[in-house]
Amino acid sequence: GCTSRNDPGQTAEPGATDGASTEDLTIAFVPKLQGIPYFEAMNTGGQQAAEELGFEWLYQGPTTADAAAQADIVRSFIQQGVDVLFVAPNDPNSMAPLLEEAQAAGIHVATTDTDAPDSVREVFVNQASVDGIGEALTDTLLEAMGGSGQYAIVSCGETAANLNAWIEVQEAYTASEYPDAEIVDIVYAGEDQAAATQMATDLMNSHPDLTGLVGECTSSAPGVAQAVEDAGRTGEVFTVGLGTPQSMLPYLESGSSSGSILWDVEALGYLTGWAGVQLATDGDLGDLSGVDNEALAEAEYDESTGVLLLGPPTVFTAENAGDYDY
Amino acid sequence: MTATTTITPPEQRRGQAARARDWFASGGLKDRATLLLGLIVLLLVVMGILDGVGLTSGQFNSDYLASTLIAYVPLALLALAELFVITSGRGGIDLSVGSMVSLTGIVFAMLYQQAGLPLAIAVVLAVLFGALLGAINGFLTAYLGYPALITTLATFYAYRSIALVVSEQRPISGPEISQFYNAAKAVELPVIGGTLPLVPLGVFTFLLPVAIVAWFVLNRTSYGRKLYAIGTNDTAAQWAGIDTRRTRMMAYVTAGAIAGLVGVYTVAQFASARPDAGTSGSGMALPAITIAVLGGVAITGGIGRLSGILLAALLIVWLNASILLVVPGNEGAQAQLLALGLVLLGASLLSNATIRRRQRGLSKPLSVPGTAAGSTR
Amino acid sequence: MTDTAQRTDPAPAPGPAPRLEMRDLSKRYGGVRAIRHADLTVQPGTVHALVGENGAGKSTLIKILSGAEHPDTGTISIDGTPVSIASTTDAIALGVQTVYQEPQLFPELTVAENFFVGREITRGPTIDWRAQAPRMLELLDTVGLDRSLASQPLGALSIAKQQQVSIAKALLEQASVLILDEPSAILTDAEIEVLFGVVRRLAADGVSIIYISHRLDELFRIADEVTIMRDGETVSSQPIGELTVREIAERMVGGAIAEGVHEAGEHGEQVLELEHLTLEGAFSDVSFSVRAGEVVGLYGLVGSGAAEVGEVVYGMRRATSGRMRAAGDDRHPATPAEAKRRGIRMVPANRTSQGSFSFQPIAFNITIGSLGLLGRFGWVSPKAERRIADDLIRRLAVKTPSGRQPIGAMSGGNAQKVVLARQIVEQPRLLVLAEPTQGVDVGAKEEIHRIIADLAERGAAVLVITTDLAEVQRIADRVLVFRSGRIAHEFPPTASQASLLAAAAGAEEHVEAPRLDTEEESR
Amino acid sequence: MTTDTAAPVRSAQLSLRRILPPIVTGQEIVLLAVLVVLWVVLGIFTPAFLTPGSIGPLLVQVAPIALIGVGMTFVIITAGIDVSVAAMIMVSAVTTARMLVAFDIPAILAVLVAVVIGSALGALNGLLIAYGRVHPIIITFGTANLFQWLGLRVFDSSTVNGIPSTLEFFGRGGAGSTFGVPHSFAIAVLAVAAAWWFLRYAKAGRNLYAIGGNQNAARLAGIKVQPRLVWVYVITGALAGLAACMVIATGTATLDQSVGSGKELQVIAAVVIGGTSILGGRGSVVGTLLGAILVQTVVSGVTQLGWPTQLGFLFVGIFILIAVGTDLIRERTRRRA
Ligand SMILES: Nc1ncnc2c1ncn2[C@@H]1O[C@H](COP(=O)(O)OP(=O)(O)OP(=O)(O)O)[C@@H](O)[C@H]1O
Ligand SMILES: Nc1ncnc2c1ncn2[C@@H]1O[C@H](COP(=O)(O)OP(=O)(O)OP(=O)(O)O)[C@@H](O)[C@H]1O
Ligand SMILES: [Mg+2]
Ligand SMILES: [Mg+2]
Repeated sequence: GCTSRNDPGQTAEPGATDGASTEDLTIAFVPKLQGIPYFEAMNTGGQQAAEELGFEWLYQGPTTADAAAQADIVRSFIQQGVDVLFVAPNDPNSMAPLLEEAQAAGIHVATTDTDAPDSVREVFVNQASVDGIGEALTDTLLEAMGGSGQYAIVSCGETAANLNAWIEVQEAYTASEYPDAEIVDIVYAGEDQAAATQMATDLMNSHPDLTGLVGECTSSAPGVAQAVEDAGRTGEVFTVGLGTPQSMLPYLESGSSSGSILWDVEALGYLTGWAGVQLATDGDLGDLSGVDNEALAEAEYDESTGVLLLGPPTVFTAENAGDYDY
Repeated sequence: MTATTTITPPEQRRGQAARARDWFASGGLKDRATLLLGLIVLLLVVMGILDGVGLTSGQFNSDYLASTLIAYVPLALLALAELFVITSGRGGIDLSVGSMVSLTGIVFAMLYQQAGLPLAIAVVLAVLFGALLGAINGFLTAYLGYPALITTLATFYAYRSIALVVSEQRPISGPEISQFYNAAKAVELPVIGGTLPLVPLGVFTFLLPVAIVAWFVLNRTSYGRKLYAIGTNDTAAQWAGIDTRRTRMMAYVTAGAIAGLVGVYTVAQFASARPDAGTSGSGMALPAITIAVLGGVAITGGIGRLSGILLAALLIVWLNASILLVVPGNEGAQAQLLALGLVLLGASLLSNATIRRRQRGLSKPLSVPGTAAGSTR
Repeated sequence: MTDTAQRTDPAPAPGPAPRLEMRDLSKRYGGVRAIRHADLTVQPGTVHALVGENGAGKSTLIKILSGAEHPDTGTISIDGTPVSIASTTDAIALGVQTVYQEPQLFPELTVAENFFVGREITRGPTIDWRAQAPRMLELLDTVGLDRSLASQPLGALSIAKQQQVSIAKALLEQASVLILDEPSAILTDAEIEVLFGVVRRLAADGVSIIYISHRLDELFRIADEVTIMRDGETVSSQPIGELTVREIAERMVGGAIAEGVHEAGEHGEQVLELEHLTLEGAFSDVSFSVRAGEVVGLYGLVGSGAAEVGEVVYGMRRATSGRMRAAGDDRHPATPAEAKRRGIRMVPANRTSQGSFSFQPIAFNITIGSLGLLGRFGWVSPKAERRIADDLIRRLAVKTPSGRQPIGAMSGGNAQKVVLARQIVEQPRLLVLAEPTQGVDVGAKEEIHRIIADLAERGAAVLVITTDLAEVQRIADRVLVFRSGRIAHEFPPTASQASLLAAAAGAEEHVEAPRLDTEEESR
Repeated sequence: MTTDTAAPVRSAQLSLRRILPPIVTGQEIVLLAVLVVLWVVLGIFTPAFLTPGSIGPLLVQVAPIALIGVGMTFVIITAGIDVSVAAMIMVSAVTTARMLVAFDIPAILAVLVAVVIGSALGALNGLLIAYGRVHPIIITFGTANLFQWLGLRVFDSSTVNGIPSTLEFFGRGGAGSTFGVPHSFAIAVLAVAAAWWFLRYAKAGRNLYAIGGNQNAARLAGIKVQPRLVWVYVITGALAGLAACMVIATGTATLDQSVGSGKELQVIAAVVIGGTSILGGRGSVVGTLLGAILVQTVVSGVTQLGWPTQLGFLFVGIFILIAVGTDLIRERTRRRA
C-alpha cells in the first residue's frame, strides 16, 4: 500500500531499549528558538550528558520563536523515530496534540524549560519554580532599591506564558512583601534588544521617580541595563533581569545591573538528558544518586506533578558571572 | 496573386501543432505548473534515493509527507488569498493577511470558547469578520485609491495591534478549543483509508472546499473574468463596462474571508488562539506572497492560477520537511531559508527569461499619464 | 509568383552617397518574420514616406534604425559608411533621432525636464538649467507650444501636446536623420500644419526625414519619396509624384480595394437625444439626436470636445448640465455598466490602453463586455465563450489562427476589430465609436467601415466621433462639426471636405470655401 | 501669457524657478505640522517628553531608519522596493560585531567592513533586478531569505558577546553625541541633505525620477537604466551597512540574531508617510526623515503616556493612512487643476 504505518516495527523500537544499554538510545530536544545562548547552553549540557551517559543527543530548533515552525521540527523527530522527545514549547496548548501523536508513535514525550501542563508529557524538567524566579527577581531588585520605590518591567513576547507567569508572581509578591514599592508599568519589546533599550529609556523619562527596571528575558535584561548606562544614571536606577551570564557580565561589572537571575542552564540541559535516559529505561526519576554532577545536587522529583526541579534560581553577580561561558 | 486571400476564417479543426503553439502562446502559466510539478517530482526522487542509501535521519515515506500537510493548509490558503488580491492588479498585494489571521483567530476563540456559541455559528461569524477586515482593505484601496501596499501595511500594524490589545496578549484556550484540534488532525480516510497514509483532516475540511470554490470562481464565473480583466488593464475594464472598484474590493474581501478561515484553522491546528498566530516571527504574509509568486502569480496583475498556488505551497512544505530529515541540527532550519530563497529566485528568473524570449515586446498598455493605466506597475 | 508591384530601386547614384542606406534587413520575432530583405535608401535633405499596412514591418524597420531592436541580417550605412547600431545611444550619436509613435515621456517631470532627460547639459554632476533653458524655449516656439508650459508637469498636458513635446525634443540635437512614426495620428490639422513647416525647414537644412503615416493624402503635401512595404518586404521606392493615393493604397494591400458605399436608408425612432448638454471644460450646449439606423458623424479637431460627448453618453463622465435621453431613458447613465444595460456601447479611441487586455486571449477580449451571455447566475461556460468568439472572429474577418491567441500579439487593425467585436456581441441599440480606424491600414479601415454600415442597417443608432475627414464623409448620414466645445455646423455627407475642415478650423465663411485639399484627392 | 521672443534668456530665467518642483512639498509641511502638534501634546501630557534625555535617544532610534530610508526613497522613486534591508542589516551587523570582538578593529575599519558588506548584498539585489528583469519585490523577497540564512550562518548558533565599545561614536551614550545632538542622527540628517541635493540638482538624481516615471522611455532617452538601478540598490545596501553600525552601537554588548528584524516595514512606512509615491517617479527624502521621526514619536509617545505598548502600532497604521491620504487628495486636486 501507500502507507507503512500498518507495518509492524516500522516506527522506532522504543521497547528495544528496556533497561539494557543506552548505546542506540536517541534523545531529541526541540527548543523554542535556535541560536540564543540560553538554549545553546542547554544543548551543551545535553551533549555533555550524552557523552557521559552514552546516548545520542539530537538538537534542532526553529529560526524564529514560532509555534508552527517548531511543530514542523517535532514532526520530523517523530518521523525519525527518536526514543525520547523533549520540547520547550512556544505555545503549550499547541504542543499538546503533537505530543500525543508522538506518544502514539511509541515515543517518550516530555517537556523542559516550559511546561505543557495539559498534555501527555511524562515529565517536565523545570529549571526553577515560578515562585522562586518571581521572588528572586523582586528580592534582588528591591534590595538594590532599598526596599521601596517605583519600578517597571520590560518584558518580551507579549504572549510568552512563562514570562507572564513570573510577572504575576512579581506583582503579587511586591504587593505583599514590599508595600512601599510599586510596579508602574509593564511594556513588551518583543525579542528586540534595541526596542527594549528604547522602551526602558522612555520609561525612565515618563516616570522621573523610577528607580528600578526589570528585564524579563535574556534580550531585555541587557537592554534595560544598557539604557541606564546610556542615560548616565547608573547608581540611581537599578536593574535586574533574566540574562545569561556572559551577556550580563559588562553590566554587572559596571553596576548598571544589580544581578541576573537565572539558573545553571547547562545543568538544566544535562538534567534533561539524564531524565530522557530514565524515561527510556524505565529508571527512577527521583533517584539522582548515580549522577556525577554537583550542579544537580539540589534537583528533586515530584512524583505527583511529574515535575523534575533543578533547584532554586541562581543569582549571577559580577563575581560569579565570569565562571560561565555562555 | 489576387487580393482575395487576405481573410482566412479560423479553422474549425486544428492540428496538434497549432494546439501546442497555443499552449506556449498562452504564457508562462502552464509552464509554471509544469516546472513546479517537475521540481516536486525531482524532490521526491532525490529524497527517495537519499533515503535508499541511508542518508536521511528518518524514513522518507508517504506517511511523513502526509503528516506535513497540516502545515500545508494555511500556507496554501493564504497564498490563494494573495492570488485574488495580486491578480486584481494595480499593485494589489495584502501584507495584512497574517494580522487578519491573528485577529479573527482571537475573535473566533472569544465567540466559541468564551461566549459559548455553537461551532458552526462561530466559524461563520469569524469568516465574516475576516471578510469585514478585508472589506476595510478593499474600500481603502478600491474606492479611496490608496496603493494596496500602503493600505495593507497600515492595517497590518493596526490589526496586529488590536489582536494583542483585545486579548490582553494572552492566548485563549480551553476545553472546546482543545477538542477543536480534531478538525485539523490526521485521520484515516474512509473506505480505502487503510492503505493510505493518515491525512490531516484540515485538507478536506478547509483547503479542498475553498480550492474547489476558488477554482470555479476564477475559471467559471463572470466574477473571475472581471477579476482577470481589471488586473490586466484597469482602464480597458472600465471601458468594457466593468465595475472595477467593486470587483477589486471583492478581491480584498475574499482575501479577508480566507484569512478568517485560516484564523479558525490555526486555532484548530494549535489548539489555542494566539494573538500573534499570524504575525510572530516573520509573519504569515510574506511566506504567502512568496508562495503566490512562486506559483506563477504575476505581481503586476492579471495572471495567476490555482494550480500554481497549490503546487508551489506543496513544493515548499515538502522541501522544508525533507530538509529537516537530511540536515540535522540548527543548520536544518536555517537551510530552509536558503532553499526558499533559491527556489523563488530560480523559478522567477527562469520563467521570466522564457516568457520574455517567447513574447518579447508584447505590446504593453500605452502609458497615458494621469490615468490609472499610466502607472507603470 | 507574380508580383504586380514593380521594384524601382533608385539606381546607385553616381554623386554623393545617400544619407541612409539599409540593405537586405531581416528580423524575426519567434516564428513571425517581421521584415525580410527590406531595403531603404534615403537621400539627404529629403522627406521620405514609409507606408504599408498594419504589420507590414514599418515600425520594426524604424526600431532597428533607432537601436531599439537588432536586425538578424542586413547592413546599414550612413553617408556611405557602414555603421553598427547596438543601442539607442549609438543611434543618437550617429545623428538618428526618433519620435516614437507613442510619446516616450515622463509624466511626473516638467515639460522642461522632459526635453533633456538623458542628455542633460551638466556642470560637474549638476544640471545646468541656465544653459538648457534658452534652447528649450526656442524649440517650444518652433513646434508652436506656449512657453509657459515649460514648468508644467508633462502629465498635465493633453496627449496631442505631449506628442508635440516629443517632436520638439527630437529637434534638440543636430539630427542627420529624423524619424517620425505616425506623428500626425493625434494632432489637429492646425498642429499638423506647424509640424509640416518644421519638417520642411529641417529638410531644407539637409536633414533626412523618414515619415510614417497611414494618412496617405497628407504624404503628398510633405514627402519627396515614398517606400511601400508589404508583408515585411519593401515592394517599391520612388518619388511620390509618380504615384497617386490610390496606387499607393493598391500596392500596400497588393491588389485593388473595394469602394465602400454607405446607403442612407430609412431611419427609425430616436435613440439618442441631447438637449443643451454641457460638460464644463469640455463642451457646452450640445443638442442633437440620433435615430435607429442612422450614422451620425461628430467631426472635430483634437480637443474640440467631440470626444467627451461620447464619454458622457457612455457614462464614463457626468455632464454638468443639460438633458440627455438615451435608449428610452431620461437618466444619464452613471457608469458604462449602466449604459450597457440599456444597449449603449462604445468603442474607445485608444485600442491599446482603453481597449485591450493584452495578454488575455482574443476570446476573452471579445466576451468580457457581455459576460451575461456566457451563462446564467454569473456562471461562465467556456463553450459559449468559444462559440461567441469564433462567430465574431468570422463575422469581422479577424486574422488569427484561433481565439486563444493573446490580443497583445495582434496588429493594430486586428486589435481594433477585436475591440469593436466586444461591443457588438449583442446588437447595440446605440453604438458610439471614437476614432474607429485611427492608425489602421487601408484594408482594415474599409472592413471596419463596412461593419459599421452593416450595424446601422440592422437598426443600430451609430455615433462616430472622429478626426478623420474622409472617414466621416464616407460613413455618416449627417456630419456635426465640433469647434471649441460647440456644434459649429451640421452638414450632409455630400458636403465637400473643404467645408467641413473650414467649419472645424473656425473659418468665418465655411460654406463651400475653396478646396484646401491636394489635387490627389480623387475619391 | 505673452511670448517674449525678443528676450529668450530673461524669459528662461523667469521660468527657471518653476522648472523643478517646489523646495518643500506639501506633504513635508503637513508632516512637520503634525509632528509639532504631536510633540506639543506629548510635552503637555507626559512629564519629560520634551527634554534632551528623551528627545536624544528618540533621535538615535530614528537614525538608522532615516538612513536606510534615504536608500529606500531612491529605490521607490525608481518604482522599485527592497524588502531585504532587515536581512542586510543582520548580515552586516553580525559580521562587523564578530570582527570587533575577534580582532578589535578600529571604528573606521568596522564601518568600512559593514558598508562594504551591505554594498555587496545590495549589488546582488541590484544586478538581479536590473538584468533579471523580475519585479524587485520578488527578487528582494528571495534575497532576504538568502541573506537571513547567511546571517544565521555567521551567527553560528550563538550570540556575539562582549562587543567592545569601539563604535560608541554612534551610540546612545555620552560619547555618541555632541552638544546634545546624537552623532548618528546628525549623520542621517547629512545623508538626507546630500540625497536631497542629489535628487534635485544632479543629473543622475533627476534621472531616477525619469526611470521611475517611465522606464522604457528612459531607456530610449539614452539613460543607462540598468547600471543606475544597480547603483540605487548598492546605495541602499551601503546605508543598511552603516545603519548596522548604529544598531551595534545603540545595542548592548551582545548581538543576537533578532537584529534588524521588522526594520524593512518600518523603513517602508517612513518612506510612504513621507510622501514618496509607491508607484515611482515622485518622492522626497526630507519627507522620509520626517516620516521616520513621526513613527518613532508615536511609538515612544505611547510608552511614555503609559498606554499599552501594542497600541503604538495601531496609531502607526492610522498615521500611514492619514499621511498618504492627504497626499492622495493633494495629488488628485493637482491633476484636476
Ligand atoms: N515584438 C514583436 N514580437 C513578435 N512579433 C512582432 C513584434 N513586433 C512586430 N512583430 C511582427 O512583425 C510584423 C511587423 O510589425 P511592424 O511593427 O514592423 O509593423 P508596422 O508596419 O509598423 O505596422 P503598423 O502599421 O501596425 O504599425 C508584424 O506582423 C508583427 O506581428
Ligand atoms: N509580441 C508581439 N507578437 C506579435 N506581434 C507583435 C507583438 N508586439 C507587437 N506586434 C505587432 O507589431 C505591430 C507593430 O507594433 P507597434 O507597437 O509599432 O504597433 P503600432 O505601430 O502601434 O500599430 P499601428 O500602426 O496599427 O498603430 C503591432 O501592430 C503588432 O501586430
Ligand atoms: Mg508601427
Ligand atoms: Mg504603426
